[in-house]
Amino acid sequence: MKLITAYIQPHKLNDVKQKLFEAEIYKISVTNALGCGQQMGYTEKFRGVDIEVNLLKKIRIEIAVNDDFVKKTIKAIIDGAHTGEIGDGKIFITPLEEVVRIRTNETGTVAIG
Amino acid sequence: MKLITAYIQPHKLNDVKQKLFEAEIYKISVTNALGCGQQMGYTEKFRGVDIEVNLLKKIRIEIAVNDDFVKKTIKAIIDGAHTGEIGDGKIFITPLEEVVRIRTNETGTVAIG
Amino acid sequence: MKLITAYIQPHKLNDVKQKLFEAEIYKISVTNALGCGQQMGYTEKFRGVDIEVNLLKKIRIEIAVNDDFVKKTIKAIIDGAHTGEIGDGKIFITPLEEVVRIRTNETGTVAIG
Amino acid sequence: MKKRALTVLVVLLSLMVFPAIVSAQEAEYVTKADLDGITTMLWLVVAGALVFLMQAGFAMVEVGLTRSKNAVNILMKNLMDFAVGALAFFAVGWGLMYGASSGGWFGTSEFFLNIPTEEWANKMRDWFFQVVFAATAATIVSGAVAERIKFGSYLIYSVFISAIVYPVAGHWIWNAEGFLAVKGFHDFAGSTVVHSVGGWAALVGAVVLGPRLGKYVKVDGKIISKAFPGHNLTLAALGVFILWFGWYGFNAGSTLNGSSADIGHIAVTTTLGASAGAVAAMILSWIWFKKPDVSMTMNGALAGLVSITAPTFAVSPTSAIIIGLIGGILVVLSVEFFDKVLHIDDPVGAISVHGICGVWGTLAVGLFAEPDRIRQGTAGLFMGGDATQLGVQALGVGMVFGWVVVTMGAVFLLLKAVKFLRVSKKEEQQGLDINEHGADAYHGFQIFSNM
Amino acid sequence: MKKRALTVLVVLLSLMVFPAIVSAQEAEYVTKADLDGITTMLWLVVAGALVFLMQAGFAMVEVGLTRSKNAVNILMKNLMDFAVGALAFFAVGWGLMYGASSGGWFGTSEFFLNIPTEEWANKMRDWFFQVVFAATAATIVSGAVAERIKFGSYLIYSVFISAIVYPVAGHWIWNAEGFLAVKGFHDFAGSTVVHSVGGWAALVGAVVLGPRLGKYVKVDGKIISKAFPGHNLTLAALGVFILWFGWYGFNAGSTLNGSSADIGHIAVTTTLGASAGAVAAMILSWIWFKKPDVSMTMNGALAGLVSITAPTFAVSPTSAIIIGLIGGILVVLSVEFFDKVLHIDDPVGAISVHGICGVWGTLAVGLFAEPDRIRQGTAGLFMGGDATQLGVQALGVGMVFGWVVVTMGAVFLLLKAVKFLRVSKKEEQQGLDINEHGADAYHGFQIFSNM
Amino acid sequence: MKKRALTVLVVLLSLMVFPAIVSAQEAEYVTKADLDGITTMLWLVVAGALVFLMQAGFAMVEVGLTRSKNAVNILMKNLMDFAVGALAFFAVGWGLMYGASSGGWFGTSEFFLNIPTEEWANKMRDWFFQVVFAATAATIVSGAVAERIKFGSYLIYSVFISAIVYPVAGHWIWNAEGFLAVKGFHDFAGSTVVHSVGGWAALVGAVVLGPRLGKYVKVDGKIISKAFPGHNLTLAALGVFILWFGWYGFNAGSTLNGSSADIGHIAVTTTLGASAGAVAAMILSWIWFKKPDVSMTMNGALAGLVSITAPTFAVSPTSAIIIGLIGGILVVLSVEFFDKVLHIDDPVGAISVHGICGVWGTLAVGLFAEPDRIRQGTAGLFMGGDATQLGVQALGVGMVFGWVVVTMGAVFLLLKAVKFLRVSKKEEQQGLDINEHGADAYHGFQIFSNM
Ligand SMILES: Nc1ncnc2c1ncn2[C@@H]1O[C@H](COP(=O)(O)OP(=O)(O)O)[C@@H](O)[C@H]1O
Ligand SMILES: Nc1ncnc2c1ncn2[C@@H]1O[C@H](COP(=O)(O)OP(=O)(O)O)[C@@H](O)[C@H]1O
Ligand SMILES: Nc1ncnc2c1ncn2[C@@H]1O[C@H](COP(=O)(O)OP(=O)(O)O)[C@@H](O)[C@H]1O
Repeated sequence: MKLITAYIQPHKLNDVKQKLFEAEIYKISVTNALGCGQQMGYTEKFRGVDIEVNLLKKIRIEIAVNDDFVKKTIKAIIDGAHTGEIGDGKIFITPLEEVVRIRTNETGTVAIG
Repeated sequence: MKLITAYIQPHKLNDVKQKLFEAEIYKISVTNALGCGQQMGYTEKFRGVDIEVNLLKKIRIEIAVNDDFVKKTIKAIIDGAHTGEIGDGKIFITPLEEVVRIRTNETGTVAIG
Repeated sequence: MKLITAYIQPHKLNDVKQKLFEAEIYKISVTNALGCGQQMGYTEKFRGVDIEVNLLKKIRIEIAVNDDFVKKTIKAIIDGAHTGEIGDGKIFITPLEEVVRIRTNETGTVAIG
Repeated sequence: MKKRALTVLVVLLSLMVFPAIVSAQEAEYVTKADLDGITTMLWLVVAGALVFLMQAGFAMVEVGLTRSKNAVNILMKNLMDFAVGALAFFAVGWGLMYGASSGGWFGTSEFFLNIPTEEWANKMRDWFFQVVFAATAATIVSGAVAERIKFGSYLIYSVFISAIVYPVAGHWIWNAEGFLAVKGFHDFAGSTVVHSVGGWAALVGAVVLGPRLGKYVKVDGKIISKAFPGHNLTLAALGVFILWFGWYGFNAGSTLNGSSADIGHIAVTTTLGASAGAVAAMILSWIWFKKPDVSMTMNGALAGLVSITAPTFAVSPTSAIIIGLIGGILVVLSVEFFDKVLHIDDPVGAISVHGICGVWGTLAVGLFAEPDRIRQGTAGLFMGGDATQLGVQALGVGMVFGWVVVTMGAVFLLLKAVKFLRVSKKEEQQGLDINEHGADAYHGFQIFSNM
Repeated sequence: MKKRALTVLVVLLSLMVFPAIVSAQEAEYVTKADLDGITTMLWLVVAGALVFLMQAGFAMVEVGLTRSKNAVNILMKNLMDFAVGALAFFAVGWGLMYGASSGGWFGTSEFFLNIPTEEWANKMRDWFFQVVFAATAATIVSGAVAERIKFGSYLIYSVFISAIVYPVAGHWIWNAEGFLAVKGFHDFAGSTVVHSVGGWAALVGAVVLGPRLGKYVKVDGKIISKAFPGHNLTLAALGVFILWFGWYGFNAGSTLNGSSADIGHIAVTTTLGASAGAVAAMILSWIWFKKPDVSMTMNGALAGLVSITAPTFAVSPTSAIIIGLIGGILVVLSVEFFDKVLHIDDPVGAISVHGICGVWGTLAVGLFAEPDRIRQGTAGLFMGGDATQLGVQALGVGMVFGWVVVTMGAVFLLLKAVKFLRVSKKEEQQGLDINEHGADAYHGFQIFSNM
Repeated sequence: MKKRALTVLVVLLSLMVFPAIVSAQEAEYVTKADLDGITTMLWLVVAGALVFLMQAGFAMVEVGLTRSKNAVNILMKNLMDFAVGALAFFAVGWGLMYGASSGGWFGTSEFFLNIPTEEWANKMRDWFFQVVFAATAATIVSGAVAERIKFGSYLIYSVFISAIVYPVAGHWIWNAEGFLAVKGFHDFAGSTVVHSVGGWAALVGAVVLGPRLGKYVKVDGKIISKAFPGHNLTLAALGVFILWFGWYGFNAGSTLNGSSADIGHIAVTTTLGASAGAVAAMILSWIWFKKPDVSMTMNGALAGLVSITAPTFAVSPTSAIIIGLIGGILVVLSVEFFDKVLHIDDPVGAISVHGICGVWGTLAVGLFAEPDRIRQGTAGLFMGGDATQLGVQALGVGMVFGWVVVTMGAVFLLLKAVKFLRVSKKEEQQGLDINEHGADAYHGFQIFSNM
């Protein structure tokens, strides 16, 4: 099993959700984040003073999947989040050793979905 | 060492903290998250229009533990968060290669607690 | 590749960013968190009633790096966040199997930076 | 002897007469006319200030009921529609509204406050009381076009409504020589003049702009309306309280006379109308949606206020309650109708609150006006009168609807034609604050601003 | 010769007499009575509007000092207690309070504003000024019962207090024939009539409801009080400023006379009382809790205002400061006492601010009333008077306490008996907004709402 | 025959004379003097209440334009500078300002409101109207010293400005015997007396305190100014609306006469000045920064209000617009200049809005005053007058600048010398709320509070 963590542009979340849905990946967790990457981004102005917004608003998505789902999950995220512009984001895949469904105590691959 | 990540219902956080405390697990990190799972959840109404809240408020807990602590940590989380209802949440266990305590530069198992 | 996750004091974020910058680590992701550790912390008062703030505000930093960058990243974080006081925080290193740059579909070490 | 008699008489008379004269000299008495001038000056400036504060109320309601990523834009709109509107009303609006009437259709003098010295003091007072009404009409629209209109085009709209559209409609009804005024059209504080004008402009704006991205989605053939919940209902509620507060200046100030004995009556009908509106909307939403809906209830209070604005002077407290109740029900039905049936996207319900309830309030005069209270016009249908007044009211409603739809329609369509009306898809997704103003309303707060 | 003399005389007299008469004809002069009628109409409607705005102040204070998951519920309560309260006061309340007195206990006429035409204008004015006071008494409670009471039962409570509990107490004290009024009980603007009534109702409500989940936890035998910090102290502070602002209408308006020369005096004592209250509470909290506590300081300002409400007219500025200082100290001690000792959970401190300080303010009249300023009643104990007035004040305090505790106790216990009073454990944990109103006050904001 | 003639005459005369006398007895008429007393009492208390509400406006603007971690501190400052300021103005301030003048420099009587009974009512009225002005001057500073000053030292500052600095400057200008007043210095509502005093105190405070940590960073030799964006622009905008609203009391109330026919004129110039200021600042920021900047636009509206405060009475509506436009441009240039060139850290722009525009407004009298409107002083340079008035205005500006800089400089430097002025580096980083008040303004909200 893998834990897939992706950082995307906030306004792309709905598209990504849509794509994941189409790929039958229904279970995700989302958090708010600030990201700093290649994208230097717009600069806000506040009373005429530039704010180096080198920390831009991002959305962090976490998805635990079985190994056979990894590819399609990545594809779905890219399909939803890709614009070709700097700032599109990253996907990180880390090993997931165990999953437990709190409600049923089920563990392993059955507990993921 | 393992990194345990759990998603639970927000109103269960205090119970989980309590159980972890009783199991002598004192160090945790908590973040706010939105989760989408089996639980389809209530629908809010706003001026009479349904809002598909398929993204429900969740709490994300992160706990780094030594291997011998993994079981009791999982148990404590389940004891605190379990209601038997859909939406109870999930626990993810991932391998943790190294830990550093910033204050002392200690590393490894001693740094965890 | 490794995924480095660090919890630091909120008011240390700028220093840490500075140090990472100097170490030529430009890409990071930041989230807000509450942490519970050794530090028992101040207690707020609200209308004269103590609030056990055993959950203190923390900043969570996530950095994906190539193996040869791990050491300097850790050093940079410590340099920026260290005060010697309880509450300085922790750094967690977990294995990172794959990285994908959404914009270009690049994967692996080239995609990290 | 006679001499003495005379002397006595003179002395006697002097005693009677002189004191009066003396006192009359040292302490001159106040005439009713002087007094009315003085009290009216105080009353209209205080009431006008209350009406001004309604700008804050509208700003809070609109910002609270929309998304955080567009907050700054809405605040700028509410601040600037007053600022540019006031200058426009100074230059043109006032003249068109209260200048010498050309056939009852529009005014032709007093542009740029070009006013003779002897009328100066009172005209200044009246201009101030009127400009805040003009601003109210203008700002009603900002909620309906929120989250997608370009800031620049909103400013252009603001100038038009404050300089021309509102003043001309106002001339018809509130200028003594206005063609509706002479017909006996009764709109005491502006259900039609202010609220319907704003409401219809909001309607036109919302239609020409089209809905916000993702507001109406087609799911297997059927169009479904999605809710975009407001980001701060606390401030929205604060806005409702502020509006209600300001309404006492709006309605009671419309006596235009600080010595009026009817001010209390108006405060009462205003209070009861608003309360009844809130209660009715709350109950209906409770039955319909299973739970008492906060934003419907708030709209109900505003609906009650708009509904009682025209009849506030002429109806009894009991009628005020009935009018408010119906207003509260109307607003819920209307919001649902525009959203679910017509699919016209009005983020805050401005069309229903101000347009629809403005009409209802205006017609209510023709139904509930007390024979002994209505000065201009005749008793209402239910109060022993016939349908004459109702007819006149309906005529006015229709004329104003036509005027606003045609003129504002032209403005908005023109702006659309030159591609200046609406922000781009990406700007709308990211929010107008960043793109239109380079600002973040709640810096540092973690918000799912994409929602 | 004499003829000439006569003629001269006549001419002379004519010159003296006629002009006066002529002018008296063309421009009629204003009598003191007319003037008072006119100024009082303006004054009470303006002051009443300010008091109305206090609803917004209460809403912001209460919402700011409680948790975000219950914000919508609190706003709905503050909006609707006015709306239903106004209708109840229209139907029953006013009649019970100001109708023809039955033995000084309650009024028996003018229900549904059934009022003769000749009295109409002034009674309308008075009803408006009174209804906002009734609403104030009602809304005080919403803070004390916040975060756990069912919305439906709160509405029922609101009807009772506005229709019966407040009006009857008001009748005793503010109806000229009220049995306390005739005894010379002096409560100028309502420390007892409004604030204590609200405060005691809050006490009863809080006791019958019981504390919020997790407010008092038993740790090895000892009960510990946990703090549930408010989610928006900025809005709480805004509410305090708005309340203070409205209080100028509340106190100064209570002259009930627009020509009163005492309005300025009242504004001064109100300002100084509030300032002293804030200073005292801040200093005490600074000493006691090591830091100047914001919510204690805000409560101190309100405590000063409540304390000076009864004596505002009758005491000197210096006395006002003393009264305010004591009020500010009292509120801190009282909040601690109710929380730490009695374990009565009052989320915003309403019992202490309005109940306790209401009593203090009422008694303060008996201590500090200036002989030359107190009309109804006698000089205060410290101002060369004896204890008579203090006794009367104490009697009133006791009677009102008993009346409110008994009647409101009955209402709340009944609601509890039928299991309608309080939300379920889970609803309380998740928050009333979702469960009672299906709403989220701050959609999109990331909040640890479980805290 | 003559007898009859006489009788006839007497009867005739009686008929003419008696009725008048009789009626004059039964219903006494109101004299102009009585009326003025009554209307002025109402007017100044209502206007004073509006000015009081400006405290809320300042609080919201300042809190909204600064960071969330210092919100509670700013609210406490705004609440307490009024509370302690009112007590100080009661004890000392009023006496120094309006007591018997010692050579036109300061007052020497009426401390602790020690006032003879016959003047009591009116002096109470005047004290209330004046204390809110004193509080305005005091609270202007809190924005400029925000996010770094120790709460305790701010309280000390507040006492000084309310007790001494403001009253003495006020004495010079608003006390009939003040040395600037006798010179014909015209500052109708306080561009200099209130706003410049506050603005210069803000300047001194900001300079002595030094900038916030990380505000000015040296990047390869060049000092760069960083922006610390405000955390709630919605509340900042609400504050601007509230301030604008209160300004109607501030300017129009300064007629000090409830029967004045100029109240309307003042409301008009105030409205147009503010609107013009907002428009000018918006346009300039749009051109300069490419986007219409919200906080500049809000400052523009306030700049227009400050600029029109002195000339509001004496200038024409058209001049008011010109004055406002220039004020709006000035504030943008000034904010940039103080920040980018002088590197003086003024978080909310108080120095520019109140100090600079206060000067502009004061001088504008010397340029635009209408010959027929200016009572105290002479016509403006552009209105057919010569430079006399401008000279007098400039003198006053200079004197007040000197007085404030010297006195406030002494206070702030002393506080700094005893290490009591500013919080520690770590406290500043963590925020003043936690460290100074042990509070969290937005408990539960996830905020990047370090930013
Ligand atoms: N090495 C990394 N470690 C942690 N987060 C990263 C890393 N690289 C990118 N990110 C996250 O992804 C977001 C997008 O990265 P960026 O480099 O701007 O996109 P792109 O690669 O398309 O230019 C960043 O804002 C940051 O949140
Ligand atoms: N595969 C997954 N990947 C990421 N997050 C998940 C996954 N499954 C569940 N979650 C998180 O756990 C929460 C609860 O899951 P849900 O399926 O609703 O609970 P249950 O399994 O008890 O029905 C979800 O809201 C989501 O935040
Ligand atoms: N074992 C752990 N698991 C998860 N988070 C931890 C763990 N240990 C520490 N943390 C995080 O690091 C923060 C600092 O830890 P703390 O023990 O207070 O610092 P120190 O080790 O310097 O005393 C905590 O608030 C928590 O957020």
